[in-house]
Amino acid sequence: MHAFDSLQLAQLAFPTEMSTSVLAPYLFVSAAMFAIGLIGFLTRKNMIIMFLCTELMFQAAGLALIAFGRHHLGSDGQTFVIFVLCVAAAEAAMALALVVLLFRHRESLSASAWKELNG
Amino acid sequence: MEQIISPIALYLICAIGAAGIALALPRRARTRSLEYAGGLLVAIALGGAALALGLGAADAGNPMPNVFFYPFALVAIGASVRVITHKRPVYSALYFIMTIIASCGMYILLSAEFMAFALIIIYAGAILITYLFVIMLATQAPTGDGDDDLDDVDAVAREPMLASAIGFVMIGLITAAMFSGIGELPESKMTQAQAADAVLAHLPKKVDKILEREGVLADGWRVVRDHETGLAMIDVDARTIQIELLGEDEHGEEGVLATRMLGAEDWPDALAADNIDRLGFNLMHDHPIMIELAGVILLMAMLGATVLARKHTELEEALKAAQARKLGTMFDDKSHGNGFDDDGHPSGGHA
Amino acid sequence: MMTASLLNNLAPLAMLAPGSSGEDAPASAHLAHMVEHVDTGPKWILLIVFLPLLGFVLNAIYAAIGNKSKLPAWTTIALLAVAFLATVSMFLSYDGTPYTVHAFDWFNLHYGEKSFVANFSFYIDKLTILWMLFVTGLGTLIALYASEYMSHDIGAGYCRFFSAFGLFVFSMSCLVMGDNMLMLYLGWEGVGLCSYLLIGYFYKKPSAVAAAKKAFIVNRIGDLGLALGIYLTFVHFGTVEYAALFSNETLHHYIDAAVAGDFSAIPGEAQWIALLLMVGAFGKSAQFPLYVWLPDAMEGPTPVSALIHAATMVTAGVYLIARFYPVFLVSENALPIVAWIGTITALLAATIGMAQFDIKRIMAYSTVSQLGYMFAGLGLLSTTGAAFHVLTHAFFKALLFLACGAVMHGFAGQLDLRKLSGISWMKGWGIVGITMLVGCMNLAGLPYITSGFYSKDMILAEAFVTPGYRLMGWILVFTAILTAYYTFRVFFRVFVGDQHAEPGEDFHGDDTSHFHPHAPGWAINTVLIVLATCSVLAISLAWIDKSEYHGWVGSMVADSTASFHSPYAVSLAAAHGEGDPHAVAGPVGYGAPGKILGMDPHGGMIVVSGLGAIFGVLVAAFFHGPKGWQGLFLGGRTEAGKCRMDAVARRAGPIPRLAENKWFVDEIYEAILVTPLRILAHIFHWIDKLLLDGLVNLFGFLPRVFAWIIRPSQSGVLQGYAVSMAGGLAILLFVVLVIVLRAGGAA
Amino acid sequence: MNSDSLMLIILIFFPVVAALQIAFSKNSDNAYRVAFITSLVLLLPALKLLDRFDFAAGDTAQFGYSISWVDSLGLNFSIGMDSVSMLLIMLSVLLGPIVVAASKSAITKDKRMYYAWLMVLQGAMVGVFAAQDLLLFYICFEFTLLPMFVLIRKFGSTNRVAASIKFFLYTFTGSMLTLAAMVYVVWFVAGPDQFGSWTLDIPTLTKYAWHMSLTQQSWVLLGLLAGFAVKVPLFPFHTWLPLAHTEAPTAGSVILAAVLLKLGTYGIYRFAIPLAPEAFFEYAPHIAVLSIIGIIYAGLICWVQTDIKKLVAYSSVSHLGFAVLGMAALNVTGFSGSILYMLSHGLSTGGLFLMIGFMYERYHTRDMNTVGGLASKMPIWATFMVFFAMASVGLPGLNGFPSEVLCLISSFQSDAAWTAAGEPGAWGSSLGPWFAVFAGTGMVIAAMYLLYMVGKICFGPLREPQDHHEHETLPTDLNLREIATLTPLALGCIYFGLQPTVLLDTVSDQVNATVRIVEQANGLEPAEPRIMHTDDSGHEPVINGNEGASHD
Repeated sequence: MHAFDSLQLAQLAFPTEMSTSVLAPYLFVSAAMFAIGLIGFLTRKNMIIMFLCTELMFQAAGLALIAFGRHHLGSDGQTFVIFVLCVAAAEAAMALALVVLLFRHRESLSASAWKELNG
Repeated sequence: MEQIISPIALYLICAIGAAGIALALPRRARTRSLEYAGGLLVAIALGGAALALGLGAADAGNPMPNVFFYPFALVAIGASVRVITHKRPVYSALYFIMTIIASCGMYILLSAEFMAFALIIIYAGAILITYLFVIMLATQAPTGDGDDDLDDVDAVAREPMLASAIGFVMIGLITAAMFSGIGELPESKMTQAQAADAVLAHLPKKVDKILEREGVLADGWRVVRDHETGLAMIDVDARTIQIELLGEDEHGEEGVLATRMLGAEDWPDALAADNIDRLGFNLMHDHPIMIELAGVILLMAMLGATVLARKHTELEEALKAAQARKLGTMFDDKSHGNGFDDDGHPSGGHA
Repeated sequence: MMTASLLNNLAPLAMLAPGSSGEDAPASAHLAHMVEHVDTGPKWILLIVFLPLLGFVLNAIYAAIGNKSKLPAWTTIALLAVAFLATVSMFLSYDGTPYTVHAFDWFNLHYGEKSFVANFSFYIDKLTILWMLFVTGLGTLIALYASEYMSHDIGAGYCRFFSAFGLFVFSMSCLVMGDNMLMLYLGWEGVGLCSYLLIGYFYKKPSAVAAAKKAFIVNRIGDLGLALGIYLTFVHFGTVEYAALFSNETLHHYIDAAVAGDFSAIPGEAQWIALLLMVGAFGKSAQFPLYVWLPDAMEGPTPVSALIHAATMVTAGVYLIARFYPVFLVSENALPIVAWIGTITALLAATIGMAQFDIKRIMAYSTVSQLGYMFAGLGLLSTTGAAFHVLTHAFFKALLFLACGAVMHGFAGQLDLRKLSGISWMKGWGIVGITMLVGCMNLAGLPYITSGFYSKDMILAEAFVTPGYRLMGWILVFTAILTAYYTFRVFFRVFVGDQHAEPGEDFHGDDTSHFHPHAPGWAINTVLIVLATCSVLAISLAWIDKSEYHGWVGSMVADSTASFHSPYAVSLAAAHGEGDPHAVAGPVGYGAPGKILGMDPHGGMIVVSGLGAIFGVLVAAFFHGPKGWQGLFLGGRTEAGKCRMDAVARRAGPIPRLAENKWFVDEIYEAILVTPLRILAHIFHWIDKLLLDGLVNLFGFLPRVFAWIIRPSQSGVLQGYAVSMAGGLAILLFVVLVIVLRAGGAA
Repeated sequence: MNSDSLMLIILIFFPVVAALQIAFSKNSDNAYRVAFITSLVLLLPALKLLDRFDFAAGDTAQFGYSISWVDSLGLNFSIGMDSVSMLLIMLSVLLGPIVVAASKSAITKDKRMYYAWLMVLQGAMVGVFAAQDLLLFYICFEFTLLPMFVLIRKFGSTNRVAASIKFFLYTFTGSMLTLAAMVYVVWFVAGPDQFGSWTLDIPTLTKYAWHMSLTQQSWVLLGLLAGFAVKVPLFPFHTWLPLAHTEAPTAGSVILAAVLLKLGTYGIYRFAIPLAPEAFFEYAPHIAVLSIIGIIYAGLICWVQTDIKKLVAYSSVSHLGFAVLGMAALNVTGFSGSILYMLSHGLSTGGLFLMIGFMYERYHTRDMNTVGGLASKMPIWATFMVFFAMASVGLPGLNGFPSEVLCLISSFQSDAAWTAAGEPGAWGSSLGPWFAVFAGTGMVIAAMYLLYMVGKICFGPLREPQDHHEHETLPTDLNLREIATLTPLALGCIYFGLQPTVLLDTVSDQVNATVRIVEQANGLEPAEPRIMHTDDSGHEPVINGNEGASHD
C-alpha cells in the first residue's frame, strides 16, 4: 500500500484537488488525439477507417471531459462520457449499417464513390 | 497568467508533429523509411511536448501528473497515430483498441475507474468488434505482406499535407486556447469532503447500513431524515451525524424516542461514497431525461441499423441503368414532339 | 422688331384710352372700371350653354337606340335656335355691367388663406355676347344646312355628327362664356375634341383619320402653351377667374408701367404669360408655324369646315388674345410677335392658296390668311379691327364654305377647279352662284360694297398709321391683292364659263357621261341666302356708332376688358374730325401719322386696298376668266381645265409646284420634328428593352454567375466538405482566440 | 369594436372567406357566381362606411380598430381609414365586381383558383390601405404580390412565366429594402430619446421619425423608395410593368393598373414623405426629374408600340410620373393633384385595359397591325375606347384633367427662386417652371400616342386577323354585361372630371396635415403667412427655403 501511496494512485488520492499543471498534460493528450482523429477522418478514404477516426475523436472528447470532471471534483464529466458512449454506440451501429448498405451498392468502401451532391 | 508552455515551443511541436503525420500517412511510394521518419518525428514532437509540459510544471514547482500517465499517454497517442496511418483496416481497428486501453489507464489515473472498465467493455468489447465484423465483411483478406494487394481506398491517403496542417493548426489553437485559459478555471465550489461525500446525505439507508455494520449504531437507532426532503442529516464537513431512536412511546404510539449527535470521532472510515455511488447518483438524480433520450437514441439506432442493413431484393445496377437510359430517351423524344402519338402515348413503347 | 414694343412710346397717349375719365387717370383705369362691379346674372343664361349639351345627350341617345330619321338634325336645330334666341335676349338685356352666372362648383381647393378656385360658371360682358351671337347664330344656320348635307348618312353617322355638333357648340360656349381660364381651357380642348371627331367623321378614310389626329396633336402643342400660361397666371396673380384677375391691382400696376414704357418694372413671369397664351392662340387659330392642321382638316364634312374651321373655333385664338388683352399689354414682346406672325401667316397662306386646285383647300388657306389679318389687327392694338374682321369673316367664309360644300355635295365630292365650270348656269344652281359671288367679293374686299372691305381696312389702316409698321401694312396690302386674285380664280373657273362637270370620287356610276349633278335643296339654299344677306348687312355695322367707337363692333369691344383702343386709330378718327377732341394731340414724338400716296392714312387706305382688290379681281379674270362678259371681257378660257395661267406657271419654274405643295412645310415638319422624334422613340424603346431591362436581367443573372463560380466547391466528396469545415473551424477558432487574447490583454 | 369598424374588417376578411369557399367547393361552375356576389355584396359595407365617414375629420383615422398581437414588440392588428385611404379603398371595392364580371367569359379553366386568388387580392388591397400598423401594411403590401403572381403565372398569355417571375422578384426585391428601412425607423423611434418603446403604429412613427438626422433620413428614404418606386413604377425601375401588364389576364391588368401601382404612390405619400420629410425635401428635385424623364420617355415609347396592351402599360408609367411629380412638389396642390391622379388613373387606365380585354377575347391578338378599324364593326366598343382614351389624354371635363392641372401647377408653385424672392405661391420644394414645362410636354405626347392608338384600333379601314371567326358566345359588339362593367368607370370618369371639388374637399385636411409635417421637419413657416398678396402692404414674408432646414 505504501508503494502505491508514493505513486499517488488516483483512487486513494481522490479527494485531493488536482492542480492545473496536472490537468494540462491530459488536455494536451486529448487535443492530440482529437487532431489525429480529425486528420484521419480527412485523409483516409476508407469509410470504415473514417468512422474509426470519429470514434477516436469521441475518445479524445471523453478524456477531456473526465479530466475536467476530475479537476472540478464532480461526476458530471463521467456522466457525459456515458452519453458519449451511447452516441458512439448508436453512431457505430448506424454508420456501419450504412457502410454495409453503401458497400453493397458500389462494391467499394471509398467515400469518394458517392458524389451525388456534386454541384 | 503564467504560460504553461511557451507558445513558440508549442507551435514548433505542432509543426513537427504535422510533418511527421503527413509523412507517416499511407501512400503508394515504396519507401517505408518515410513512414518511419514520420513516426520518428511524431515521437519527437510528443516527447518535446511532454518535456515542455513537465519542465514547465517543474520550473514552477507545480505538481506533476502521476508517473503512470506518461506511458499511457505515449501508448494512446502512438496507437492512434497508427490507427490512421496503418494501411490495413483490421490493424487500424486493433490499434484503436490499444488506444482505448491506454485511455482507460488514464481514466483510472483520473479516478474514473468505473468509466475505465465500462469503456473497455463497451468499446473494445462491443463497438470495435462490430467494426471488425464489418471490416472483415467488406474487405477481402490480404494475400501477402506487401501493400500491393490493397485498394487505393486503403493504400493512399487523401491530401495528407493539407489535412495534417489543418489538424495541427487545430491542436495548436485548441491547446493555446486551453492553456491560456486554464489558469483562470474556477476552483471547485465544493470542498473535498463535500465532493466526496455530499452524496451520502441522499443515501440514508446506505449510511444506516454502514453504521450498523461498523457497530456505531445501536439497535433501533438510525440516521435522522429531514422531514421535507428526506435527506439524511449528515454534516460532511463537520463529520457529524444526527441519529434517532424510533419506537413506541409510553402511549404505545410510534415516534422518535431520542435523538443524538454522532461526532467526528464516531465517523467510521468506511463511511465514504465511492466513485460509483457518485456517478450513479449524478446520472440518475441530475440527468434523468438524458438517460431517457439516450435510450431512445439507442433504440432508434438499433431499428435504423436493422432497416438499413436489411438486404433488399433490388434490381441489378446494369438493369437500372438500362431503364434510366430508356426513360431518358423517351423524354427527349417528347420534347421534340415526336415521341408521342396524338393520344399522348409514348410511341416507342410498343415497339 | 421683337424688342420694339408697340407700347414702348405710348406714355403720353395713356389718356386716350376710351373710358378714361381724365388726363391724369392711369391707363389701367378703364380696365379697373370695367370690372368694378360684377353682378350675378340670371340663371337662364345657362340655357345658352346647356341646350347644345342637351343636344349632344339626346343625339347620343338617338344613336344608342338606332334612330334612322332626321330627328337628330331637327333636335339640334331647335335647341341651337333656342340658344341663339337666348343669346339675343342676353344681348338685348345687357345693361353694361358684366355679370357671372354660376352653374356648379368645379375646382375649389383651399389651403391656408388662399385658394385655387375655378367654377363652372360664366362671365358675360359685351365681348362674350359678340362672340356668342355669331357662334349660336351660325351654329343654328349650319345645323340647318347640315341636316340636308349629311342626309346621305342618315341612320349611320347622322346621330354621331349631330351629337358632336351639339358638343361643339357647348364647348365653344364654355370657351367664350367661361368665367375663368380653366373653363376657357375646357372649351378650348372640348372644341379640339369635337374638331377631332368631326374631321375624322369619315373614319374609314385613312387620310381623314390622319388629319384628325394631326389637328388634335398640333392643337395640343398650342394647348400646352395655353395650359402653362394659365398655370403661370395662377401662380403669379393667384387667380384664374376673370373678374379677380382683371381687378388685380398688380396687373393694373403692370399696365400702367407698360404704358409708361417701363417694362423693366414688370417681372419676367408676368411677361411670359402672354407669350405662352399666344402659343395656344397660334395653335387653335392656325397661325404660323402651327397652321398646318387646318388645310388637312378639310377632310371633315363641309358644314364642319364652315362652322368649326372657318367661322367659330379658329377664331378662339382671337378671342383668347382679346379676352386677355390686359395681360398681353404688359408683355413687351407679345403683341409685336402676334402682329408679325399674323402678317407672315397671311402672306404665306395666300401664296399657297393661289396654287391650290381643290376649292375647299383654297378656302381653308384663305381662312388661315384671314386669321393672319385678325392677328395682325390684334398685334397692332386694334382689337376692334380684329373682332370686326372675325365677325364679317364668320359670315362670308361660312358662306363660301357652304357654297363649296353645295358644289361638293352636288358633284359627288368633286372639288377640283379644273374639272368644273359654269356651275351657276346649271339648273337649280343659281342661288349657289349668286351667293358665292357675294362671298367672293367679301373675301376679296371690294371697296364700299362689302363688309369684308371695312373690316380689313380697319386693320390695314392701323398698320400704316402705327409707327414702324408701315412695311407690315404694305405686306398686308399685297396679301389683299393675292386674296382677291385667288378668290376670284375660284369663282371665274368654277362658277362661270361653259358648263362642264366631272363627278368626284364619291360617284359610283359606271359612265360619267350619265352624271347628273344633284342640285341643292331648300335648306342649303336658305342658309346660303341668309348668310349672303348677313354678309352684306354687316356693312352697316361699320357705320353704327362710328363716331364714338369706330363702328358697332368697336362699341361692343370698348365695353369690355379687351378695349385698349389704338391711340393711332383714335387719332385717325380725329383726323376726320369725328373723334374725341383729346385725340387731336396725336402721338407725341412721332408727329402726325404718315401720309400714304399724299393722302391721310385712312383715305389713302381706301384707295390702296380698294384698288388692290379690284386689281386682283381683274388679274384673276385675265388669267382664269372665260371668254366674253363672264370673264369681264378679259378672260380667254374656253375649257374647264385650261387657262392662261397654265403658261405662266410653266415658265415660273418650280415656284408654282412648291406653292401647290404648300412650300413643303408639312414635309419639313415631318423631317425635322416628327421623324427625329419617332427615331428617338425607337431609340428609347430599344434602350428600354436592351439597356434598362438588360440591366435588370443582369441583376437577376448575377446570382447565377456567383453560383457558377462557387459551384466547384460542391465537389460532392465527403471529405472535401470535411476539410472546409475543419479549416473553417480552425479559422474561426483563431479569430476567437485572437479576440479573446486581445480582450484579455486589454483587461 | 363598433359596427363601423366591423364593416371595415368585413371588407378585408370577407373576400378571404369567400376565397376559401371558392377554393374548397366542389363545383367550379359556382366560382364565378360566388366571387361576383361577394364583390357585389362588399359594396354595401363600403357604402355604409362612405356614409358614416366624417368628412370634417378627414385627417384622422376613422373606424379604428386595434387588437394587440405581440405587446413587447408593439405589434398590433390595427386598422382604420382617413380620407386618402378611404378613397383608395372605395376604388378597390368598386373595381371588385367590375373585374370579376369582366372575367366571366375570359376565364374558362381553373375557375376556382382564379376567383379564389382574385378574392384574396381584393381583401389584401383593402387591407393595405386600411392598415394603421406598419407590419400589417407590409404584410398586406406583400400579400398583394402573391395573388397577382398566380394570376399572371396561371392565367396570363404566352410569355407569362417570365413575366410573373420578373414581376415577383423585381417588386419583392424592392420591398425587401423597404422593409429594412421601415425596421430602421421602428428601431429609431423605439430609441430612448424618442418614443421609448417598440411601436409599429404608423401615426406614432410619423410623429417621431422626422427627428432623424438628414443622413439617416436619406438612407431611410432610399430604402422606402426602393420598394415604392418599383411599384409606382418610377423611371428607370419600370421594366417589369409592360411585361407584367401585357401578360396578365384582363382582370389582373385592371387591378394592377388601378390599384397595385397606387400602392407605390400611396406608400410614398404615406411613408416616404412623413417618415423622411427632410430628406424628401432635399431630394424632391431629383425625384421630380426622374418622374419627368419617365413621363416623356415612356410616352415616346408608347408611340412606337404595336402591342396595344404594352402601349397602355407604358402609358401608365408616363401617367404616374405626374403623380410622383405632384408629390415631389410637396405642397397642397401637388398632394391633392397626386391623390386625384391615383384615382383618376385607376378609372381611365382600368377602363382601357378592360376595353383591350374585351377586344382580345374576340380577336386573340393585341397587335394593332393585325387588328384595327373596329369602329365600323364594334361601334359601342369604339365609343368607349375613344372615351377612355380621351379621359386618359386629360381632356377637361373628364377625370384626367383636374389631377394633371394640379400636378403641373404644384410644380410651378414650388420654385426655389420664387421662394427666395418671396413671390406669391412660393412654397413647397424647389422645383420650378421648367419642371412644369417639361412635364407638360407629356400632355402633347399623351395625345400623340393615345390618338395613334385610337386611330389604329378604332378608325381606318377594318383589319382583322386572317383566321378570325366570331366568338362562340360573345356577340360582335359588346354585350350587356360588358357595357355594365364599363359604365361605372365611365360615369366615374365624368363625375371626377366635373366634381373634383368633392374629392379635393375630402382629402384637404389630410393633405394639409402632411404638408405641415414636411414644413415642420424643414423648419419652414406654416403655410398661411407665406401666401402673399401682392398689394404693397409692406407685408413681405421672409421665406427660408433650403437653408431653413433644421439639422438637429
